[in-house]
Amino acid sequence: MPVLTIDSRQVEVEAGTTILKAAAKLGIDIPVFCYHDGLPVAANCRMCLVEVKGAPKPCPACEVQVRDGMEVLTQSPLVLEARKAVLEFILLNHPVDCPICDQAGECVLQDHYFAHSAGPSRIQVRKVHKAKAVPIGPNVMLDKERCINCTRCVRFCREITKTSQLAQVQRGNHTEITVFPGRQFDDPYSLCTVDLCPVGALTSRDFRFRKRSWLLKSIPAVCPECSRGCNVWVDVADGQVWRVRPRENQAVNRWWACDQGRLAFRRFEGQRADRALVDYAPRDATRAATMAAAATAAGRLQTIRSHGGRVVLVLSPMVSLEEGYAALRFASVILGEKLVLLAPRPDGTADSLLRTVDANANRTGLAKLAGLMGFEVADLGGFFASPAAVEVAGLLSVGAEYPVPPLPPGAKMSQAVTLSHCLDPVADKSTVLLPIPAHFEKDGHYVSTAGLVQRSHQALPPAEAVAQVHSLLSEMASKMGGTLGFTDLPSVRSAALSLAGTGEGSHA
Amino acid sequence: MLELILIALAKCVFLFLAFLLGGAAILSWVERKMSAVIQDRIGPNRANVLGLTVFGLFHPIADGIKMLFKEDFVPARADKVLFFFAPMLSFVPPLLAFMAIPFGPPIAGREWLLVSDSQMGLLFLLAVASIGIYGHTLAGWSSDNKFSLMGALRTSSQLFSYEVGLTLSLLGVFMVYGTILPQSIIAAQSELMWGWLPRWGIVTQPLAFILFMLSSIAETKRAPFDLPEADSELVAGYSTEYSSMRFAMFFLSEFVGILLVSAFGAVLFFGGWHVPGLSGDAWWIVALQVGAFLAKTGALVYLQMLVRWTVPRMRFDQVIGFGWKYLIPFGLLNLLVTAVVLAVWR
Amino acid sequence: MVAKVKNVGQPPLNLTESLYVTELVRGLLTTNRHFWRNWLRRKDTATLEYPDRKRPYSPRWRGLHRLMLREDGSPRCVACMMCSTHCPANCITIVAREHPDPAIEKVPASFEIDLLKCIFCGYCEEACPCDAIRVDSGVHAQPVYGRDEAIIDLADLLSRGSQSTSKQGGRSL
Amino acid sequence: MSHERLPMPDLTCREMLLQMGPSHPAMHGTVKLDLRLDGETIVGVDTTIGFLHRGFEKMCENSTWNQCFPYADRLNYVSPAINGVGLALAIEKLCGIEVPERTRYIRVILSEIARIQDHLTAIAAAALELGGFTAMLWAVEARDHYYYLFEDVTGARVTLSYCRVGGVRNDLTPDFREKFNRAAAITERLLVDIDKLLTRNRIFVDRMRHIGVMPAAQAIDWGFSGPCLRASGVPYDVRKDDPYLVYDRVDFDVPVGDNGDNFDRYLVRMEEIRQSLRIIRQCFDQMPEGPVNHPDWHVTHPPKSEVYGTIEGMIAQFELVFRGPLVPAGEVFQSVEGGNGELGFYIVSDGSGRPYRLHVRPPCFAIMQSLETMLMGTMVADIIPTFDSINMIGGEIDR
Repeated sequence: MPVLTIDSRQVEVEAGTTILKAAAKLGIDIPVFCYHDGLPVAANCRMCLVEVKGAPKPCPACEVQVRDGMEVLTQSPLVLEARKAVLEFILLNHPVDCPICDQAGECVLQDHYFAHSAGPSRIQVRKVHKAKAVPIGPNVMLDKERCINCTRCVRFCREITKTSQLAQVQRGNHTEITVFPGRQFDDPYSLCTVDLCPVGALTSRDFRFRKRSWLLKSIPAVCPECSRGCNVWVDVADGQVWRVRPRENQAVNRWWACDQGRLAFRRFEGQRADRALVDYAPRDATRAATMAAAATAAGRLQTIRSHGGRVVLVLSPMVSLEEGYAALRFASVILGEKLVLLAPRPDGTADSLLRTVDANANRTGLAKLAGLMGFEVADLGGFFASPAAVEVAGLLSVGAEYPVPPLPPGAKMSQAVTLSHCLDPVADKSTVLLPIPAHFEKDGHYVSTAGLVQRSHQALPPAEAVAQVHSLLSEMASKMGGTLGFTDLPSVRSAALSLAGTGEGSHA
Repeated sequence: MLELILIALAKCVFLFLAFLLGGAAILSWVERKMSAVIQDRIGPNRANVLGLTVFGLFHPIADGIKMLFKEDFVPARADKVLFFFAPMLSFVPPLLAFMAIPFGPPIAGREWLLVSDSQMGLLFLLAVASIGIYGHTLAGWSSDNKFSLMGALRTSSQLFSYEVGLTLSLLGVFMVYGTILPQSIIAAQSELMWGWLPRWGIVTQPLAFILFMLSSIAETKRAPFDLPEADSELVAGYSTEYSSMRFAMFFLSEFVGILLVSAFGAVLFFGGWHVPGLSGDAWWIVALQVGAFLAKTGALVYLQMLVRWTVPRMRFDQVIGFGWKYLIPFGLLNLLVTAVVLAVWR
Repeated sequence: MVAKVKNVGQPPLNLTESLYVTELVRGLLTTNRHFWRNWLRRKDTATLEYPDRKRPYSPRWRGLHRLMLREDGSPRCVACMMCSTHCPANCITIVAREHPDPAIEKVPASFEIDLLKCIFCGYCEEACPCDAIRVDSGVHAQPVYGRDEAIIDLADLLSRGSQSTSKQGGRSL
Repeated sequence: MSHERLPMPDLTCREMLLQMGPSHPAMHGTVKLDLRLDGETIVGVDTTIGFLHRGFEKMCENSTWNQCFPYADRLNYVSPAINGVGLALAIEKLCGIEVPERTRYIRVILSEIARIQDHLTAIAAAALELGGFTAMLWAVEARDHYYYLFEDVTGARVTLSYCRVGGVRNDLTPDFREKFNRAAAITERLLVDIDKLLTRNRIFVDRMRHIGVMPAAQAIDWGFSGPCLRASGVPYDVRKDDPYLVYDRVDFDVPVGDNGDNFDRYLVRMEEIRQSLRIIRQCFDQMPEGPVNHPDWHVTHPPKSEVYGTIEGMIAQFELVFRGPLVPAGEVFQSVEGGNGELGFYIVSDGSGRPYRLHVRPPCFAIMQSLETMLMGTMVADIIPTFDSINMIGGEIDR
């Protein structure tokens, strides 16, 4: 394997490795604009120029492959001067847009300029002006002036999604990114180009002008919109989610995430369950009122049980392993049931990149957990169509978002207690609704369709009246004269994970 | 008899209330204005009636009204009765003491400008003025506040100490003029020495004057002897818990005290209403003489104010030490010298 | 440099000084001098009778904020949040909105400054990249009866604004 | 003076407990003293600080380097200019940059003006606590003229927020020297008057001399610095012993006292005011023309014309605001001679735009802990003057 020297440090790498990656192995950071690990090398920004002993000119580190005995300098005067020159060149026609540019704060151009140049302008000529704020697609806004022609977006559409919807046209000063005339940039992964764009040329129309990037705090989470289990960053500020971005995970989603998943966090805006409902009457938006409603629900279920009635657990495969474990434990210990009804969301459409057919985040994990706990797993729709459904007097539903099948004729159903985060059709049919945290408001584990156990962290605190599933069920259990054997989330988690014999990042 | 009562009442109203309360109120203005001017400030000048400010002379009135309408606060664990009476006890004696001070010459052989022509003379003044101590002491004690209590203790020990010095300084004057009646002292001072120098107390008893001024400043509890209400350590000493009109009584009694001391000093050391070369019964002469008395009093007030805004405060042990180690020995010395000189002279 | 030490210790008081009187008289003469100089001519008087006579403030004096205007009278502010980011007191709250004119693009929908939090350090002016916010109005923050009244809004800020001639966003180039 | 008391076997005496503060009218800065008194003699002092704690250090750790300056103004609010200078010097030491010559002189001038203000305040307080209201107001009057100077230059009287990493907010005003000369003349005149009123007056001397005594060896043990240490006879002055800015180019004396009592502290401060005036006059003579900010945009804001007009300036401005100046990782301690002693800043940077740790060494903290020693055996009336001679500043000691 070739051994080379970078900044007087030796490193041995595979043949065919680029200087950039060899330097990264040594922890040496070489600035880039156009290079991206997930895209083919273009080497058109020239930001990564390094000095190679013996070469007549500085070489682009992203493209040049290592050679045995190569000597590379990344901090020589020549390199520093080259970087300054490249930055000056890139800024030549860059508009003075930082105040109105959403990218400011996470702009690679800003960071590189500040780190590697930070000198005053020498430019005396008029800048070339181009079209600004062009809505090229449903989700993406293009500002042609800000573009530095790195072609990351073009390469993404060509190589990753293979839609080739973006193209670079014109020459020299007038080079610009555009869509074909009369066409929309409606790629289902179009927002990935916003992440890829090192500057503010491509911005998200959804996030546009809503929040400054440096005010956001990013929390690692897992996207719940399909069973792929894409890793995402949830950007929050002021107690609110502002955007969702993909988080690199080579095993699951690489660097990407679909537009649908990224924009799904707005789905429940205005219809969140933020307080308990008892017989459709809202209770106070306090924790105590929610707990009182839980006690009411427990009392009603207890009445059904004492008359010999059957209460069946309906579990949405959108809930986390922890929530599922708490619910299953409640069903077996308190309700004495060995049947759990899974109520999935309807199937979506799969594509070649990430999206899967199964639109539920945790079906694999919950089905396995139920099996390990000795439950018989049935489908909600199928069960309601069977004669056994007639005898069911009460339903305990954990999680919602599923279509409600019609009740069988002559059903003895009198109570439906639902633990849900939204006011959807399920909530409309519930006699008691107890509010639980929405996906980004809770800390839990999910099993992807490939069987990977992943943890999604809590990005936001839930509203005051909202209670965790395990605490609601513990409260109900104690009111019904039983105990579930756990007190807090960590104990639920360790019980659930040890039962499933898995840990985070392992395959279930 | 009725005539006597009526005349006494008239004297009380005019000499007492008008002169004293008005004077004390104006002194509060003088104090504020003078301190301000000394300290390169402007001082009170905003209160006005129809836009007229008159150098801020309406401020005492505004202050009085403010005092009347302030909340009268009584601490929960205060001794209510004593707390109530203490301000009066400190306010009344200095007023009473003024009874012995003549404001002008006898007119038509009668002492019209003296409230009480008592045979006790200035002894009455000394006796009555000392009663005020109780007011301050009780005020401090009844407030149920440690700072007030310390103020009260300081008051009593300080005033008792300086009472001795004050009396000693006066004894020399009494010896020189051979009387304790203020009118007689003034009359004796109007004589000329060597044909040109009035026989004023300041001439015959200069040391006594200094001792008198020092001990009387201590008696009025003003700088450098203002320990009982030393704001930097005791907040406001015995009057810490007082507010509204009760505080105003303490406040006014201090100014009445200044007036009393100044008038007293004018009588003893500056010939009272005596103006050299001026005698007779004509009304303008009497008016001039009353004016002269007021001017002398005013000059002494000015001196006291100036001292107040010049010197820092002594410490408690230094004050007591000063009283016993300087004032009283010098008073005794003065007495001794006076006695010897008088014995030789006669 | 070798430290030059100067002893400032004072000798004990001499006899006349320790008898109080001479120094007292010296002090009295000093205060007396101040009294008459100020009483007759107000020679050294330092006080200003404030509402009647006002000292001209330094042009650098930092007072109430104002938002500068464009040529057409609209606010220069483009809601870039630099001021609210640089503010050490976190007193500025801005909500941005889109402007129909793509040459302006972004304007503040609301711009609020909580004067109870503001420390008048002038960092907002220093951070502003558009010459939009300034603290040179020369106006004091007025006392208010309620906390809500201490929050000044866009209209109030603009009412003190004037047209700025500095180029914005390099547009004149 | 002896404070021994005669034994009084027949009287049952109890110590009185007296709580002074934290909002006692004479306590400058919120501090609480639990006193045990035997009559008026002090037999025990228990000091409690922390009533003005505002989390200065923690606030700084959550702000960019430049955002710390307005907070630093509120440390020693009697001489705020020095705080900013100290913090700026510490950060610049870590950055390894030198500010322009003119800025060094400007900083010295403003520091010395702040020192004059600090000492005038301490002298005013010394007079005030002894009932010398006139002397106090004269000192305050002199101080006010310097506030006008600050207002002219910085735009505020107390909360200057003037220093920045790599420079200062703006240059001195053209008429600054002339205005300073006027203020200095007034100060010198008033100092003479204060001197006449206090320095040889027996009442004042009796109250100050041999009160709050701190011998040199003990003062060093306690960690004294500044005028309080010099009053004990130790000629330690950061400006001389570890010169920063241009203090090695100006000529001035270090005043020291004999006994380390309140009177010496007063005299040292009186003399230091005169020395500060001397320093400032020399600075005016030596000060060159030129820029006041370091030209490197990594630490100082670009000129406004560059920000408004060019993308280069705009980017630097943005980065400096949301990220903060680039301060290399490392740690550094820098102290300056504050108004009441050695004001130290210990900063740790992790290379980001915000301090990783910022610690202040407030001079009066070390001095304040010796209050009990200084007060033991004195009287109630001596508490406040002694406390004042320390010049404890709540904003600084509690941070």
